[in-house]
Amino acid sequence: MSIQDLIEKTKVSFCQDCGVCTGSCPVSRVLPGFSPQQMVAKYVLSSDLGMEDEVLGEQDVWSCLTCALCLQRCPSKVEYLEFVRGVREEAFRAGNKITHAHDGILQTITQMQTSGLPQNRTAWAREAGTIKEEGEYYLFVGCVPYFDVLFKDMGVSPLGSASDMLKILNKFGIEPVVSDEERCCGHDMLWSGNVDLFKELALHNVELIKRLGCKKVIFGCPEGYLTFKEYYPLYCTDMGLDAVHFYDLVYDQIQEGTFQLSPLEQKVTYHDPCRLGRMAGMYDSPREIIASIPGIKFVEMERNREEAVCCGISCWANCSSYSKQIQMDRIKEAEATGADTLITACPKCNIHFSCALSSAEMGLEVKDLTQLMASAMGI
Amino acid sequence: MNKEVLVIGGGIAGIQACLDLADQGMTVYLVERLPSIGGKMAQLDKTFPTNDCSICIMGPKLFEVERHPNTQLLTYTEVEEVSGEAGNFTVKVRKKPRYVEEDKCTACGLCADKCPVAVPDQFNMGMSTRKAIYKYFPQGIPSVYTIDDSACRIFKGKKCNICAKICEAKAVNYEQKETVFELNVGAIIVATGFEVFDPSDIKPYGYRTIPDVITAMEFERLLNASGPTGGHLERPSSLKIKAEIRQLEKQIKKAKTRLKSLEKKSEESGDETRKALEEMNERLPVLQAKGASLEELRDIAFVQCVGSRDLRYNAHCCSYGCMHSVKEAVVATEHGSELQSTIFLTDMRAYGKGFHQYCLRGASEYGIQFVRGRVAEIGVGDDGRPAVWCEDMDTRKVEERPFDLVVLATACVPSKGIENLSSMIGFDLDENGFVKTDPNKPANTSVKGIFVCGCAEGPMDIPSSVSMASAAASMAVQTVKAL
Amino acid sequence: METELRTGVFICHCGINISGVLDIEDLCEYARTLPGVVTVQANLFTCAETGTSEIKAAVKEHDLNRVVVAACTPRTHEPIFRASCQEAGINPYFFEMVNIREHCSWVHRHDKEGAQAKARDLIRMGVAKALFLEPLETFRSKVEPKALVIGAGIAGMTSALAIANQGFEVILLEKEVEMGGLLRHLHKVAPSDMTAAELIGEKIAAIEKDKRIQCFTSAALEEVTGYVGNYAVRFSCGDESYSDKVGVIIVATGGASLKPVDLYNYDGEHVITQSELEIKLKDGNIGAKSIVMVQCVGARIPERNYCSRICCMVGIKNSLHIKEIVKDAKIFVLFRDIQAYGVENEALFFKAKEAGVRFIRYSLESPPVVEDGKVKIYHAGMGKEISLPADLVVLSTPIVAHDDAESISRILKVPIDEHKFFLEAHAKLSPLDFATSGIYLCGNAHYPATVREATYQALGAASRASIVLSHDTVERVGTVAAVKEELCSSCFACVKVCPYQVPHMNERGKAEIEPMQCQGCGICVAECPAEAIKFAYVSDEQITAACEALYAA
Amino acid sequence: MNNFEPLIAVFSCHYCSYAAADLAGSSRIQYPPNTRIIKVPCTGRISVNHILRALECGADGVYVAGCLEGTCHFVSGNFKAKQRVQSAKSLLGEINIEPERVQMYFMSAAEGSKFANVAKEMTETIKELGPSPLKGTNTQ
Amino acid sequence: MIVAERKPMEEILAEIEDFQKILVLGCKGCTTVCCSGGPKEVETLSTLIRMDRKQKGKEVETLEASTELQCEPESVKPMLENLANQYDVVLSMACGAGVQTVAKLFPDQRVFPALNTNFTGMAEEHGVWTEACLACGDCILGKTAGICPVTRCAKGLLNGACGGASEGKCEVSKDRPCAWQEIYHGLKRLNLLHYLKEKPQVKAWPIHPGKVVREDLRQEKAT
Repeated sequence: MSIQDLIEKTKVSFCQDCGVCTGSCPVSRVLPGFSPQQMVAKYVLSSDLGMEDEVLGEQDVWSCLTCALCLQRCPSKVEYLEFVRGVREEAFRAGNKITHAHDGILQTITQMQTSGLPQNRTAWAREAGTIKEEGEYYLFVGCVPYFDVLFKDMGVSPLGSASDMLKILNKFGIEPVVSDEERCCGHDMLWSGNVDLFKELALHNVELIKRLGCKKVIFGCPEGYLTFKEYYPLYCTDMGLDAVHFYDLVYDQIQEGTFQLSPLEQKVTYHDPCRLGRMAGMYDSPREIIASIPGIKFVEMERNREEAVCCGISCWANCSSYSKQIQMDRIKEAEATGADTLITACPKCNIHFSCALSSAEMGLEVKDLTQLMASAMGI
Repeated sequence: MNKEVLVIGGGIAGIQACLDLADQGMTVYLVERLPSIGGKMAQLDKTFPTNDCSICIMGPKLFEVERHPNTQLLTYTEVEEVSGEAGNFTVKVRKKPRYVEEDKCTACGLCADKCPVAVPDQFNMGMSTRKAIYKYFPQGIPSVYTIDDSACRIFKGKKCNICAKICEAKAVNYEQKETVFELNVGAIIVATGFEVFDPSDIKPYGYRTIPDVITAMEFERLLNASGPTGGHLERPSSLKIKAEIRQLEKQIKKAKTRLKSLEKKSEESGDETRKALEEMNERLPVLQAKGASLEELRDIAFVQCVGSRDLRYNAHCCSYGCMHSVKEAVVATEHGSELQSTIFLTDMRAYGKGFHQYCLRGASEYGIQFVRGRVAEIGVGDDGRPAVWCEDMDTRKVEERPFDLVVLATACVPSKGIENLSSMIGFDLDENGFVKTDPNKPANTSVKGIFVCGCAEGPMDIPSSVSMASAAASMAVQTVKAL
Repeated sequence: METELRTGVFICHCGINISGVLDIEDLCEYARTLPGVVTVQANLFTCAETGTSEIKAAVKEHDLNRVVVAACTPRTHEPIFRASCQEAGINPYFFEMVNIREHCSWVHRHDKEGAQAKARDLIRMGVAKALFLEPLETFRSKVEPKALVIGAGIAGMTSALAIANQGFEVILLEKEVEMGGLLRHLHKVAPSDMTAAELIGEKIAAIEKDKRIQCFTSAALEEVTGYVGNYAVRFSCGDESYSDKVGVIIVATGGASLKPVDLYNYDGEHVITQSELEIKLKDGNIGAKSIVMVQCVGARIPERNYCSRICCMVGIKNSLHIKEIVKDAKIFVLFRDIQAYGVENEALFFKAKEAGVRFIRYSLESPPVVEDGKVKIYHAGMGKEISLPADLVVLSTPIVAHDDAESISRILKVPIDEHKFFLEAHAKLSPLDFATSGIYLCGNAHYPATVREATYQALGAASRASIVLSHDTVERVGTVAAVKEELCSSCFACVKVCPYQVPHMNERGKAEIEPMQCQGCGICVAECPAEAIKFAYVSDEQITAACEALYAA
Repeated sequence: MNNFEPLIAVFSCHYCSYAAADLAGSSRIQYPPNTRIIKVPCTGRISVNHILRALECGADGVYVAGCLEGTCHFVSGNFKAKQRVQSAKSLLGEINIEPERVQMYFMSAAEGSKFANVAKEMTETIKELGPSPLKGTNTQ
Repeated sequence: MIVAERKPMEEILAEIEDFQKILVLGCKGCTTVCCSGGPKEVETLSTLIRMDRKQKGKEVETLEASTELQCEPESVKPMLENLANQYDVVLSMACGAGVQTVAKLFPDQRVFPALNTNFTGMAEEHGVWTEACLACGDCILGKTAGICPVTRCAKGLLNGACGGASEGKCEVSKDRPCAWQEIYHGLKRLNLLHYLKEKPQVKAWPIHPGKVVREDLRQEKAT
């Protein structure tokens, strides 16, 4: 989509040159010279004057964390995220690539999945709990297994929380379908501008799940959930599937009071992941889950719910000193609440925060909400 | 020809329309729901661009409305029902009981001194307290006291009647009932004004959570001589600390007397109050030290377009925000010449007569700084002072600037009762909730014989409200004379 | 004269406006020492009900026959205190007001004892003058139930129709050949989208139909004499001259849009003004694809430092009309501050943005540079100077006063400000009245205004004027001069100097002044060699008493 | 005479210079407190005797502040005032008192700052001229 | 009326230099009408005197009064008598006749004129008077179309123009019209030109001081 049409669709022309987006953006506070407003103004004007190629090569567009804080605060309701995503598409097409972190290992893994290599994605699942070949629920595992391998030394166990999730689902009497043919949901590709690869992955996954006869797709990872719920429909027609987040299921169970949780003497605080909170609108389920654990003391961080700040990295790219600074600020904010554990609901946030904590001696511990629940349920 | 006209709303627009009509020989009923007329303008300290003291230029008009032979002032009264058509409207109005006889009360104020109940004073935006029996504001008209039956002990079943006893004029009458009566008028002018937008649900601005972030109207009251601090500019946070110190000292005194009386009766329970006393004695110096460390108010930030020009709250511009902040910055500098004001704005809207020169003088003589850029977030800096995050669109710098006080120039939203008034009478409202008018017949509503003026029709400054009030008066007279 | 002079002095705190600088206690102390002073009271707000009732009580209690209030300016507050004196039973003119706020506490903040000494002197002078105050009565004079409206633009026509609808006759003068004023050159009027021609057509038809309105086009106002309710006006229309009597006058002379001579190399062809654009819009062809509008051309600059309020909205309205005609026109509006105040204007501003009109801000220090075919401007987003393609440049120029404003101001003896706009009585609370009673103003003559604002100002002025017209008499207060015949030497000096030719020799060969006609200026009083003309409102004795009290030995 | 604080009488007219003084007040424009205003409906009300009387009664300087020429509310009041101030100056010259002690100024109701500047300027000139030669006992 | 002008202050001050109590006596007749000696001018003069004396640190007491007609003893006598010994000198602001009446009535009283009497004149406009009549005692205005050649002609010629005028203006000064040309035009207008042909006039100039006696009015002296 050309930038002119993009401007039309995302109402960027409404911009009042007021700078609220830049003032709110966590990146512009640490990276001098980065101004979302200026970026928008530059793209609009250069496309107006037909000099798009001059600016499509610029790197600023990749520094944006796509954390949607600016979208949420813009007085003109400019759909800033859609605009950035569209510009990234154009930039990517013009050969301007995002700088990958971890030497691009994550991107290569995603790339490899499209080449039909057989994956052993489900071995852990068979040990952790019971899964089925077909059925109503499909558990979308996502890249968690790969994360487990890549970031073992960081003291995180993404697969651990995935298996806890499976055990809890089994406790609820849900035996979901898990398939080795599942591919990465394509979130990082979508936000790095590689929309063709994203389309390929999306179509494959949808076709797979439909083939297995499932109707509801359960997600543990917010990015998968959001991508499947909001962005798959843009590219796949008549999916006939609806995405269900694991915490919503747990929330329903808590309402019905079907399970007891043993007390946990801990003081915790909760970090709203951008994809889950601001972009998917889920604030209450995680908090209800934490609150339902007896004996636990929950305290909110100063910037919470729709005001929460990003964990500093997105799409495994642009990891630099400024992302570290954003992470450290966020961790300091968590520590300031007096909590000893920072609960996150996204495997990536968990990894990024653990990575930041590893290089700094802070008393704070990072834990995934699913793992917290599992320990409260004695799993 | 029915020469009677009803004006709903006792702000500056209603007053001007009422006086114009009365001077032309019409009989005018001015209905105002608050205990006194004056509206929002009465809450202002000074007005732009002439820096006149607001109540000084309005006072003579308030007197005139009360004294004019052709006007009938119906305060503490609301419109209940309207029927009929142009030339012959029947209007049912309900006058709430003041529990004070208006003709007897001389507004001497003795009752208020003695009244034991103190509640937040809405005229001062809740920043100070008033008694259960109160006068809405010192120069208020009618100059009589009113008993707030939601605060007064008598109406909560307790025995009190201190004010009845103390009142020399014997004006207090707890049995006063509300009265309902019918008016038959030829035309109605809606002058119900506007409400100040409550910014508490703009979370990033931290209104209500950060004590030193206040609205422009609250700052106006702080500036005003009959305001909560008698015109002495102080930060709400230091006000709170001083109040706490006063509170603590009072409790210590009370504890000391209770301790003395207990020891006299030589009962052992004295040590529990003694412990509480010691604890309070420890806390006092800490508070006092904190109180002493508060330095004078120096840096003030004015945040423009709070809830205005914002599709999430109010798309429209409040028309007076920019000028209001410049004026407040100018007037503030009078209270302490070392004050430094910074105004964060996008468009500087100084479009009226003398407005632009006023702002130039504000910058050159009063040292006001204008930052081109809207405030994104207000947090608390490490020194406990509010800190404003914003991008300066000229220098492109993004920074957190600490201030002693942040004033939010809030939006102008339709007044509370306008919906049911519009359903009662039948005139249309526009999509923002203001009264809908045709640009070529600016004072006419969609119902014949019903006219509108002032901010009820849309955000505007005082000169426009006054001109439009006279316009509404002219239309009312033309309509009544034509029938 | 009364038995014994008993003066009451009331000193006002005015919140902290006065007490913030002056020591009120010291002033009270000092006032008690002054001759004739019986009681002195201080008050937080003398103008409030509590203050005035305190005055009334003091008058009764000490049976005062003189009242002196030391507070703010008599120009706004004298009527309140006069009314209180009247209610307390003494003649309202046994009252003297001393201004210790605007003339003292507000302007001598940095020299507190100098201000205190000045305040004491002013109070002493007030009390000294009070001893010589004399009682005055009011007079009544007939009102001519007819109005004169000068200027038949949208404002003039609207007020003429409004006054006629209220049953009074109107004389409507228009200096141009046809009525309509600025709107004759406009295409459409935002936001109602009614064409300007329809709008003024409607008004002109109504005027021609209304028998109570006598309309004179290409007319010129010659002379106006008399006073409120009784103005004798002389005007010429073509070569005939007319004279008539009217009760009130409404100035609706409007304004002109500035011709931006040698600004942004304006040539009226590639670089045109908004009004020239309106003509192109009327014919429906713009003949250009990329258009650049420049706002604030010749406005908000040191030599014309006012914002002309309506040019932003005219620019936005016209940009939308261009988009209607030329779908894919590329329009850039270069602005300093967009004055889209209120609900309608802001909505129109958003509509323009939605239609793809781009707004770029520039500052006074680095204005755009117009060259042929393009406009160069510094763009904050790009961080450098860019050049916008422009086969048509439209300059938004401010509304300025007509060049005949000065002569009208002299004929009507009403003031104009430094930009030659007419000066209203009070910027906030009487924007439609002149200080001279009986003369009103509205529309661009007062200050640039949109069509909607000009309409309600015109209706407002009509209402203000109808106040006088709706009564058959108008009251005049007795602040007039009067001749003491036994002293008059019949030297005709007064007859010659009076600007209103009021004094004349009566049958007894002595000078006589008709109280209704005397404007109360006092020129004759000071000129009379025989000191035969008494001016009770400001007598020689009062002025001399004030002079004598100037210096405390 | 460095700490000499002159006493200056001002005759100002209700419609123009008194209003300008009010505007200087409401705009908080500071000026020296040496002026004492005597309000008259129009400066045309002031005769030569009033000016001489003010000087005789102890004023070190007198100025009459009227409307801008051509805009006097009473048409010619300020012209008459100008003539009378001129005649007072020549009379003072004849009894060799400095004519500069008496001045005529013109200002509109909208010129608050001009009123303040006039007050400042007049205070300076009179300070230079020193106290009025009539200073001593105040006769009447 | 009689037109007079105040003397320069320095001359007045010199006159009354060594007097303490000064009566400034105005006249409500002609000098009031020509704004030189009325009650207002009396006050101006006495204020100036007081200011001057005060400036010199010398004592002075000024008394102000105005007679109805200072050339009429009946108006002067009573007033000065009841002001007796309140003044050392009379500073009269009347015309010459007034000053002489006072001097005559009070021979041992020092009287000083404060004005210079100019002429019997007519008012052109407010503040401008021109000489009209020399009181020659033999008026010929009936024959000169109301224009007196004695006062209006610079040389006071009785029998026709001197011929030096150019463009109607006298050769003495450009702003003075030639009286005789004006007389010619006046007579032409009234077609009375024949008066010019009459025999030349010889003026019987009066011997000063002139006197008018009206026997019909004179009061018989009480015998």
